[in-house]
This record gives sequence, structure tokens and C-alpha cells, in this order.
Amino acid sequence: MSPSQLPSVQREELFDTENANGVDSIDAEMARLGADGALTALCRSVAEMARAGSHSPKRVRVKFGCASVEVEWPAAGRPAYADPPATDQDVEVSEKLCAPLVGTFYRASEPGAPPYVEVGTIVEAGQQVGIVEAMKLMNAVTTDERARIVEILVKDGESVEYGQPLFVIEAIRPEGSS
Amino acid sequence: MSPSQLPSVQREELFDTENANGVDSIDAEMARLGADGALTALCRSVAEMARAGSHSPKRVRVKFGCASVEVEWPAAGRPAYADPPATDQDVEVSEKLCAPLVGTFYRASEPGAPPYVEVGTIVEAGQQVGIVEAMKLMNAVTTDERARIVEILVKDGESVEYGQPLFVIEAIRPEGSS
Amino acid sequence: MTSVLVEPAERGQRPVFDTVLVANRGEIALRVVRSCQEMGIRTVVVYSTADSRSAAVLAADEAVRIGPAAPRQSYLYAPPIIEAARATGAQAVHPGYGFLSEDPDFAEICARNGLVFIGPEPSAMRQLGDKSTARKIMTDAGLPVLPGTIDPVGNVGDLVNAANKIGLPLIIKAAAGGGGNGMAVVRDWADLVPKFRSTRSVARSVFGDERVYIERYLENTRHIEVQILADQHGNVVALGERDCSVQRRHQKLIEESPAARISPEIVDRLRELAVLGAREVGYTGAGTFEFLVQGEEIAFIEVNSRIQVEHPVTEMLTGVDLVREQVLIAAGRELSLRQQDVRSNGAAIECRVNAEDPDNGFVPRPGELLEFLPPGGPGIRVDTSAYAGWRIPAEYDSLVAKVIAWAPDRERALARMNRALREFRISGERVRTTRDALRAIIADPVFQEARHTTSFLEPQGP
Amino acid sequence: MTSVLVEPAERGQRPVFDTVLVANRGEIALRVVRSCQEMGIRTVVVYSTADSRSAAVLAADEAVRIGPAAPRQSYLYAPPIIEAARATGAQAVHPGYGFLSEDPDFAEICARNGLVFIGPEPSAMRQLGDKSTARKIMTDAGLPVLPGTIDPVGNVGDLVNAANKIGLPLIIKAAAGGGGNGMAVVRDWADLVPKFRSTRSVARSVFGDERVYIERYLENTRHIEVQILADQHGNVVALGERDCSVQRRHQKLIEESPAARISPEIVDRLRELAVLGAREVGYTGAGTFEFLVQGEEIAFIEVNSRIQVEHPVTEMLTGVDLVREQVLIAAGRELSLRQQDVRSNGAAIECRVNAEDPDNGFVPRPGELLEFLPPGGPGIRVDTSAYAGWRIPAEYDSLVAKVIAWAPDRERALARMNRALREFRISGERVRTTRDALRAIIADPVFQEARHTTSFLEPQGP
Repeated sequence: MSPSQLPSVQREELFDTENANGVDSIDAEMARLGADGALTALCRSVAEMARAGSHSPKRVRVKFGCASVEVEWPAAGRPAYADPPATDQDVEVSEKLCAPLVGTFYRASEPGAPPYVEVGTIVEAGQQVGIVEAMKLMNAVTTDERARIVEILVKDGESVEYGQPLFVIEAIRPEGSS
Repeated sequence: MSPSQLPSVQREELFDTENANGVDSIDAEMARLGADGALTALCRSVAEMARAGSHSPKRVRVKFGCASVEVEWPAAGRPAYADPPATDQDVEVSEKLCAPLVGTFYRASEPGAPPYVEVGTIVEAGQQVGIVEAMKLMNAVTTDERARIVEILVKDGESVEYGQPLFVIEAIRPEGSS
Repeated sequence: MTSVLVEPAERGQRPVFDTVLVANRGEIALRVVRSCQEMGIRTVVVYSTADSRSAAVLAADEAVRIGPAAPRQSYLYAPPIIEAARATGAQAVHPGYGFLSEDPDFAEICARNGLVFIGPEPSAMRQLGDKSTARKIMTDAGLPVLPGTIDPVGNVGDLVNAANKIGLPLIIKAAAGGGGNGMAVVRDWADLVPKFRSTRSVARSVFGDERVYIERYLENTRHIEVQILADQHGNVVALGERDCSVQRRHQKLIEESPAARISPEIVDRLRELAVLGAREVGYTGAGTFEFLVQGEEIAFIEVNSRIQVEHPVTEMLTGVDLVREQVLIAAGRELSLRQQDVRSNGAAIECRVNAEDPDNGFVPRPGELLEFLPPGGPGIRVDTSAYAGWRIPAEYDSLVAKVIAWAPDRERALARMNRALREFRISGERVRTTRDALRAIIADPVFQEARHTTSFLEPQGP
Repeated sequence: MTSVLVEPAERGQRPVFDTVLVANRGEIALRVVRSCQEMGIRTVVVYSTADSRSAAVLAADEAVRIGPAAPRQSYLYAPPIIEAARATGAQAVHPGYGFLSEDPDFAEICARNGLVFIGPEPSAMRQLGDKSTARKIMTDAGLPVLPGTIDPVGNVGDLVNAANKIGLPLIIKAAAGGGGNGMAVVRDWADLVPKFRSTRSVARSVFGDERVYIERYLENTRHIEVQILADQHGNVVALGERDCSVQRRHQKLIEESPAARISPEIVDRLRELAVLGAREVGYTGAGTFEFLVQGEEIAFIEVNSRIQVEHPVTEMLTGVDLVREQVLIAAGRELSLRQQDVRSNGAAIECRVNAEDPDNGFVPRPGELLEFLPPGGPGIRVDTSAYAGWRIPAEYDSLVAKVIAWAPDRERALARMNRALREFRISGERVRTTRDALRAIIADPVFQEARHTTSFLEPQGP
């Protein structure tokens, strides 16, 4: 990852230096540093990586437990009409399940059937949570990981765009991780 | 940016330790730091991150528990085509003597005569240092204060614009002042 | 950077000017630069410190800073302009509109300094600039003028005598006035003397000339003007009329051509009268004869002896580049266009997007433009010197952009204008514009059906 | 925000579409939005994630995101487009140019889903889309085609036989090719078989159709095309010709009308042939017949069954809004314009300002536009969807802005174009444009004297 990609830095990406499943031990290590020490370490890393790039970052977000710090810099000499962050990146926000294509969103397999999920439902990785119908084809909306449905953003039968957020979900990870 | 420059930060908001999310060990550690300690840690984080960029930040968002503070500065960077500082201000720069009108600049009272000043000449307040001729009228260029001619920017007989710098001068003030 | 092209139409002919100095600012300065560059003429733009980064300065071959923002020390001040012309080797001066454009003294100063003033002869300008004199000349030439005093009214006795003959309502006008200033409408006999005194007082302080005259005031009229071109060889051509009835504070906001719901006979008559009047004063250059029209009644008001803000309306219909013609006429060329060659095609309308607050009496609301994305596409012309990031100076008039729409007929021209105004993205801190007010006018059935008059935006009269 | 105006020209007539979906991007999407809005039609623009802030999206009444940047998953992918039309209540789809505009399958999908495809019937598109079939049909209709094979060349034996009859130089063209792709010129017998094999191979991989045909290759020709409009009632009108000889990589860079130094007899003949050909295939909508012209020799090349990039040239000369006509024709209206009503006035030229590096084979050089101040003023039209701060996406074609200049004659149109290009301020990090290359072409005596041909920019031939 290059420093210029910093705006989308996730905590896991920054500190998962050893293995993909090593989140627990890193967290534990961080905890041992104490809050102050951990924050210092975290921010120093971010600052160093930001300086390493040929461009200044536009936005840096550091999330740490319940605390987060976000700093946004003005685009150097950027005129009016600047593009907002591309939607390609928006739809990558891990906390939202988005429409895979343009169509009509349905919460149930057919009219009258019970909805796939309600707010609070805990779903397993790969479980269907809704349908987007396009050109008479039913496209399943599924989760990538075990998660809890926090919010349902679109009403049954509503038209949705490509990449439009449908659900807010919260991943449920093994104990010890957050 | 120093933490003291964080305008409008509400300390009360920052230290709402009531936390909707489960407090993990880091959060607990943060809580144990107490209000002051946590604030210091957070502000240091912000400061460190802000310094990572080559510009002052545009926006800083600090989240702590359910409280969040967002500070946005007005855009310092102007968009493309921004006016340079108005020349009305330029001509007020005390170190330059500028043309009072459009015309032809002359260093001497008439062809063949010795120039009014040379580099190094010390002139008294109100002393003539050159001429700008416009519409056959001779307009004297004079100094406001006792000064030394540091540089002569325009050649004898050249056309000059309104407000165009003609001389670089250095004020000579009574001893003790700077 | 100079144009790499020799002006093709001039090939083999004696050269027009090598360099023209543009003694104006804003969109009209850029407009003049454009025509000159197309003719292969080098351009010099003079500017005040408030206009350092104007689009005209950016586009010109050369630019000379002539003074501070205050017009009296820059755009209205002849010495630095003449000096700039001398320093840059300009042979001619184009005065644009406003500022020094109708000042016969400035034209004479140019002449005395060996510069061609791109405009009429000072003598013609002087006659037309004084409303009393202009009335007299045009009456002699056979143009209908409203019942009123030919000579200025000097005292209350004369005033009451004249007013009794003319009847109410009447208008008191400063002889030296213009642009909507120095006039008062009298609808009640009780107001006659007080308004006479106050108008004289304003005229004295603003124009340094207290002479006023009075004439019948027509309510619910249409303001129709005729664009003419006249060369130094006695040729006068009328290029067509423009309806400029949509005004606020006696100043035009929307102009269009053809004049809708005005009979062809009246339009033809106006054209003939304009040509007649131009011949009478020995007019040369581009000029505009303004008339009031009410039913079959016609009344001459005044002549604007310069290019008009709304000249693009006529350019869109005829394909004639009026600024180019001004330059050629000033260079002594004979008009290549004869009256019988004038073709007018379709309908065109111009909207003035000003930095003003339409909800508060159109008071100026300048500031920095953060968003500025003018419309484009078929049938749309935009004349502007603004851009995103540019600060509209508070020192000058509030015109930001002229949007002109052409279409085969009026209804489609209005639909196109509506589309264009809607598409126009313009905003800035503290900036307000007439954009939405213009859209509302375009959509108003009264305007769509051409039942509007000069009191359309001011139903209570001026 | 919807337009407050009812389309005036339609008053009292049965309504055209209520909503049109624009299945394209960039300047042409905005172009279609403009005409629709002027007609009082609601517009829906579909867009990929790379075009979230495009000017077309900003101007449209509604916008639907249909997929990621990759065209195959957005602008070339029918299902989300049809779905977006359904969801927004659109009755018709305007395909613009490129993408799905000449895809008869897409036209059929539209029809099956109850949507009017704004373009020719799928059958006509299918026939014209295949170069071999189009050659056959047009030969039958009496249009001259270059000596060549009517049927595709299947093997080396046929190739050599045909090539011997045709002679050198010849060109090998993929039957399914277009836009300058899938063609190779053979000047040397030794190259014949290798180029045949490589062109087939390219055709197979790019178009999924390895059929190629060969025909005589004309060097130093002029590329002249004729704009037609045909309604569903058998009326066909030729609106005039465009000279598109200035090309790079077989793609047009400058287009103009009238075609300079082409005799009126030839131009008339081309117009007649285009009308003849359109009748033969039962063409409906706006279309373009392309020809090569060398001296008195004429050869039909192909038909583009869609709106062209360079359509504004014809609009400037005739005052006809071609997109509007497309919509009206698709709605079943009879053409209001007859051949004898077509008027063409003056001269117009279009320059394509692309984000390309002219010094390096015109390779694309997209990026963020920091400075973008298009030209304006008399006779200038700009069609663009760009603005300062907008990032030109790397995923699509490199066209940034079309600058069109109109003037009473060609020489003044060129001078005006030169002025406009000079005035055009466009720059950005890593962005390079064709602006200066275009100025150099405009100033080139070969072009000014209209002695240019299709090999003007590629003197060695393609």
C-alpha cells in the first residue's frame, strides 16, 4: 500500500504486520502500551507514512477503539467543482451492504413471505438478506461475514442504483477482536 | 497547529465517558487516563497528524465515545484564477517606490543631466528621485522618508504602468528603532 | 503571444490598424479583443488594480495598468489611457460602452494625440449627448418626439405653462442624464414643482448641469431600438430592431429581436426613421436609436452613440460582427453591407445575469465566484469576463454574463434560454444573481405572449 | 428541478415523450439533455461511478448510477440501462454516439421492453453495420463504391485473385470494424498475405468476427460526408456536407462545412446519393453517409446510423437542432423541413480538443483539469461536459471539448477558430491537449488553402 492511499487506511491494515488473523495479539500488544502510548505509536506511524508519499494526503482517519481522529487537508490549488471521493471507494465502506446492480429491492423471496432479515438479525457469511430484481432476474444480496443487521436503508419494492447502500451491518468477530 | 489552536472544542462533549459501544481494554485505559490525560493524548494525535501534511488542515474531526467534535477552517487555498493580492496593497509596501501613473520614467531632469540618484544615494523625505512623464507633464517621484536607494528597477526612458515598482529603498530611522 | 494568422478578409487590402487599445473593462473589453484578434489586430487592454486578472487582461496581447480601482482615476481618466496607447504603439482606441465611450472630449483628446477614436465624430456625439439638442435635431429631421419642451425649462412659470400644454403624466428629465438617472415621473399636479426642483438639484450635483426638460410620459409602452451602422462615405444601414422593454430601475434586463407583437409596418418605420436621423447628424460608426412604441404611436427618445450591451442579439440574427464593423468604419472603410443585403434569421434573446439581489430592488451583490459554469450547446452564446475564483469587483457595474439564445422562432428561443439559465451554475459567497428572476420572467405568460411593457417589472411605474 | 416551460412548439399537438433516458456520457449526454429540456421533456442520465459529477449528471432532471467505470459493466451493458428506464418511467432511450448507439441488439432489447430507441430500425442498423452488406446494398442503389470485394475474402487464393483485379494500393478492412480500427493498407505485394492474416486475427479478437474484405485504397482523398434526416413517413432530407479530412489515427480531428474546393456539382451529387441510399435501406432518424472524393471521383464508404460527434457544424449552418429532430422522428412525427426549405448560411468549423499528446502519436493524456476556461463571444459554440476541477476519466475516449466557429465565410471562420483556441485556457496535472496542434493546423497554408487530404497529418499514410 502506498502512502497516497492513506485516506482509506483501516486500522487492521495498518497494524496487521504478521498475519491476517493476528488481530488479537496486535490488539493485546497495543493494550499493553497503554492508551497514551498506543495513540502515540499509531499517530507517529500515520504521520510517517503520510510524509513518505510524494503527495500530501487529503484525509487521514485514525480509529482506535471508541475514539477516532480524522484530519482533512484542503486540496492544494484545487478549484471549485472538485470531485467528491469517487463512489468506487464509497461503496467499499465495510459497514454497508450495497446493491450489486440497478433494480428493485425486495426484502422477501415473494410477496407475503416473511422478510429475509429484520434489524437485529444475526446472519452468517454468505447468507441471503435481500433481492435486487433487474430485467426479471433475481439477484441475491448476501453478506461476506457473520454480522448483525443494524439498519435497513431501503424499503421493500424501491428502485435502487448500482452501489446504493441497502443495509448497515456490524461484523461479529471472534472474542478479543473489536 | 498546536492543540491550543483547536477552536470551539467543548471539553464537556469530549469527556462524555458514557459509551454506547462495549469498552474494550484500550477504551478502559483511555477512560482511566481521565479527562485531561485523554484530551492531551487526543490533541497530540491531531497535532501530529495535522503536521503530516504540507498545508494546514481543512477539517479536523475528533470522536471520543459518543461525542464528536468537528472543526473546519475556511479554505486557505484559493481556486484556480484567484486574483493575486491587489496591487493597491502592493504599492503600499514600504520598501518600494512605485510609479504614480502611467508614463515614461526618467532618472534625470533632462537628457545629459546627472541622475537624481544612484544606488547607495541617501535621500531625505520628500526628495525627488525620478520623473514619470505623462501627456507631456513631468510628475516627480519622491520619497516619504529618509532612505537609501538599494536598487533601481527601471531603465531611463522606459514605459511604466501605474503602481509599477521603480526603486527598492531602505528606510533610515533614528537609532534604536529598527 | 500574437495571432499567427493574417486577417484573411483583409488580404491584399491596405492594412487596418496594427494595434488597438481597449479603454474599457469586463465583458465588453474581451468582446473587443475578440474581434480585433480575428482581424489580425494586436490588442492592448488597460486595467485598474481591481481588474488585474480579468479575462480581458488574460486574453489581450498586452495589458497596461492605468490606475486604482476608482473609475475617476482609471477608466474615466483620459491621461493614463492616452499614455498607454502611446507607450504600446496603438493607433486607435475602442471605448466600449459606458465610461468614456460617449464623451466627445475624450474623442477629441484621442484625435489631438494622433489616435483614431472608434466611434462617431465628436461633433455628432456632442449633439446627441444633450437630450434637448437631440430632440431638436430629430424633430427637424422628421422624427416624432413626445409632446414636450424643446428648450430646457428654466423656471416654475415656464414649467407650469409647458405642463399645462403637455398634460399628465409627464416626465422631467435632466438634459445631461442617461442610464436611468436624473428623471422623475409626475402623475399628480401637486408633485410637479417639488419634483422639478429635486430633479434639477440631482442633475446639478450628478451631471454638473441643472438643465431639465419635460415631456409627455407614456405608460405601458414598449422600448424598441434600432441598430444602425454608418460609414464615412454616407452609407447608413439599419440592421434591425431590438425590444428592450423588460427593465428594472430604468435599466434593461432582457432584450430580444424581432420585437414580438409589433407590426412589421411599425418596425419598418422605426428603421427608416433611424436611418433618417443618422443622416441628419452625420453619424458614423455603430449606433442605436431608441423609441417608445404604444399601439401605432411612435416616439423617438435618444441615440446611444456607441456599441450597446445588447448588440449580440442583432449579431445572432444577422451574422454581422458589429465590433468588426466599428473598427473598419473608423479605419475609413466603406460598408461592405448594403441595406438590401441585410438578412435576419430566426429569433434571439439576451438575458443579463447580474450580481444583484432581485428580492431587494436589484441592489448589487458582488463577491467572489466560487462556482461558475456558463451554459453552452446549440444556439447559445455567452459573453462574460467571469470565471470560477474571480472576484466581481464592487467598484463597477454588476453585469456578470450575457446569455444569448438563438432559435428559429421566439418560442423556441425562450425555451432555449430557459434551458440555458437553468444549466448556468453560478454562485459565490454573498453573491446573488438575477438568474432565477430571469427564468421567472421568461416563464411568465405575460412575457411569453409578448404583452409586457416597460412597467412589467415595476407595475407602479418608475 | 424540472423545467417550468411547456415546450412551446408542441402546444396543442399531441405530446412527445414525457421522459427520455440518455444512455451515454460526456458532452453528447449533455447535448441530448439540452435538446430534451428545450422540448419540455424530462431527462434521465445513466452514469458509471467514474462520472458521478459529470456535467450531464448535474444538468439532468434525474440520474441513475448503473455500474462501475468499465464500459462493459455500465455504458455497454444493456440490463441496468433498461432497468433504469423502467424505474424512472422513461418512454424512450437516446443512445448518443459510440457505446450502444449502433447496436441493433440493444435497439431490439429496448423495443421488447416497450422503450422507443431513438435511432433507425434495428434491421437498417444491422445491414449498415456490416460493411460488406452495406457495400452490396449501396451498389444496388447505384452508389459508386471503390473496386473491391463485395463478399468477404475467405482465403489466400481468393485474396490474391481479388487483389490482382483491384491493384495496389488496397485496403483490408474488417467487415465489423469501425472508428479507424481493423484496417490495413497494402502498398507492396509482399505485405498482402501477412497483412491479410494479421487483420483477420485482429478482427477476430476485437470484433469477434474475422471476416475482412478488400478494396482499392485511395491516397490523398478528401473525406466528405452528408448529414441526412429521414422520418417514418418516407421523407428524406439532406442537410449538407461536412469535410472531415483532417484525421489522426483514422479519427477525425477537424470538420467543416461547406467542403472547401469541392465543386458544387460534386456536393450536389453526394447529397443525392445519400438520399438515394437512405431510401434504399428504409433509413429513419439522423444519419451520415461517408464518401471519399478525389478529383471528380466519388466513392461511398459507409453509413453512421447515429448522431455524429461533428453534427454541430451542420447545426450552425442550417439552424436545425439535429437531436430535436431525432426525438421528433422517433416519436413518429413527420419532418417539418423539406429539401427545398434547407438553408445553409456561412461557414462553420469544429475542432476537437482532446486530452491527448500530439507530440507522441496523440496518445491519451487524461487527468484532473485545474484550469478550464472555454472560449465564447460571437460565432463560437462550445460543447463540453468538462469544468475546472473535473477529472477526465481514463476509461473513456479523450474528447474534452468541441469548439465550433461560425462566420460568414471560411477565412473568417478560420480566423475566429484561431482566436477561440488561443483564448481557450485548459490545463491540468499530466493533462495534455490537442489545442495547440489544432491551432497549428488552422494556421497551416495547406489547410488554409484547402489543399489538405486525409493524409495531411499522416504523410506516410496509415
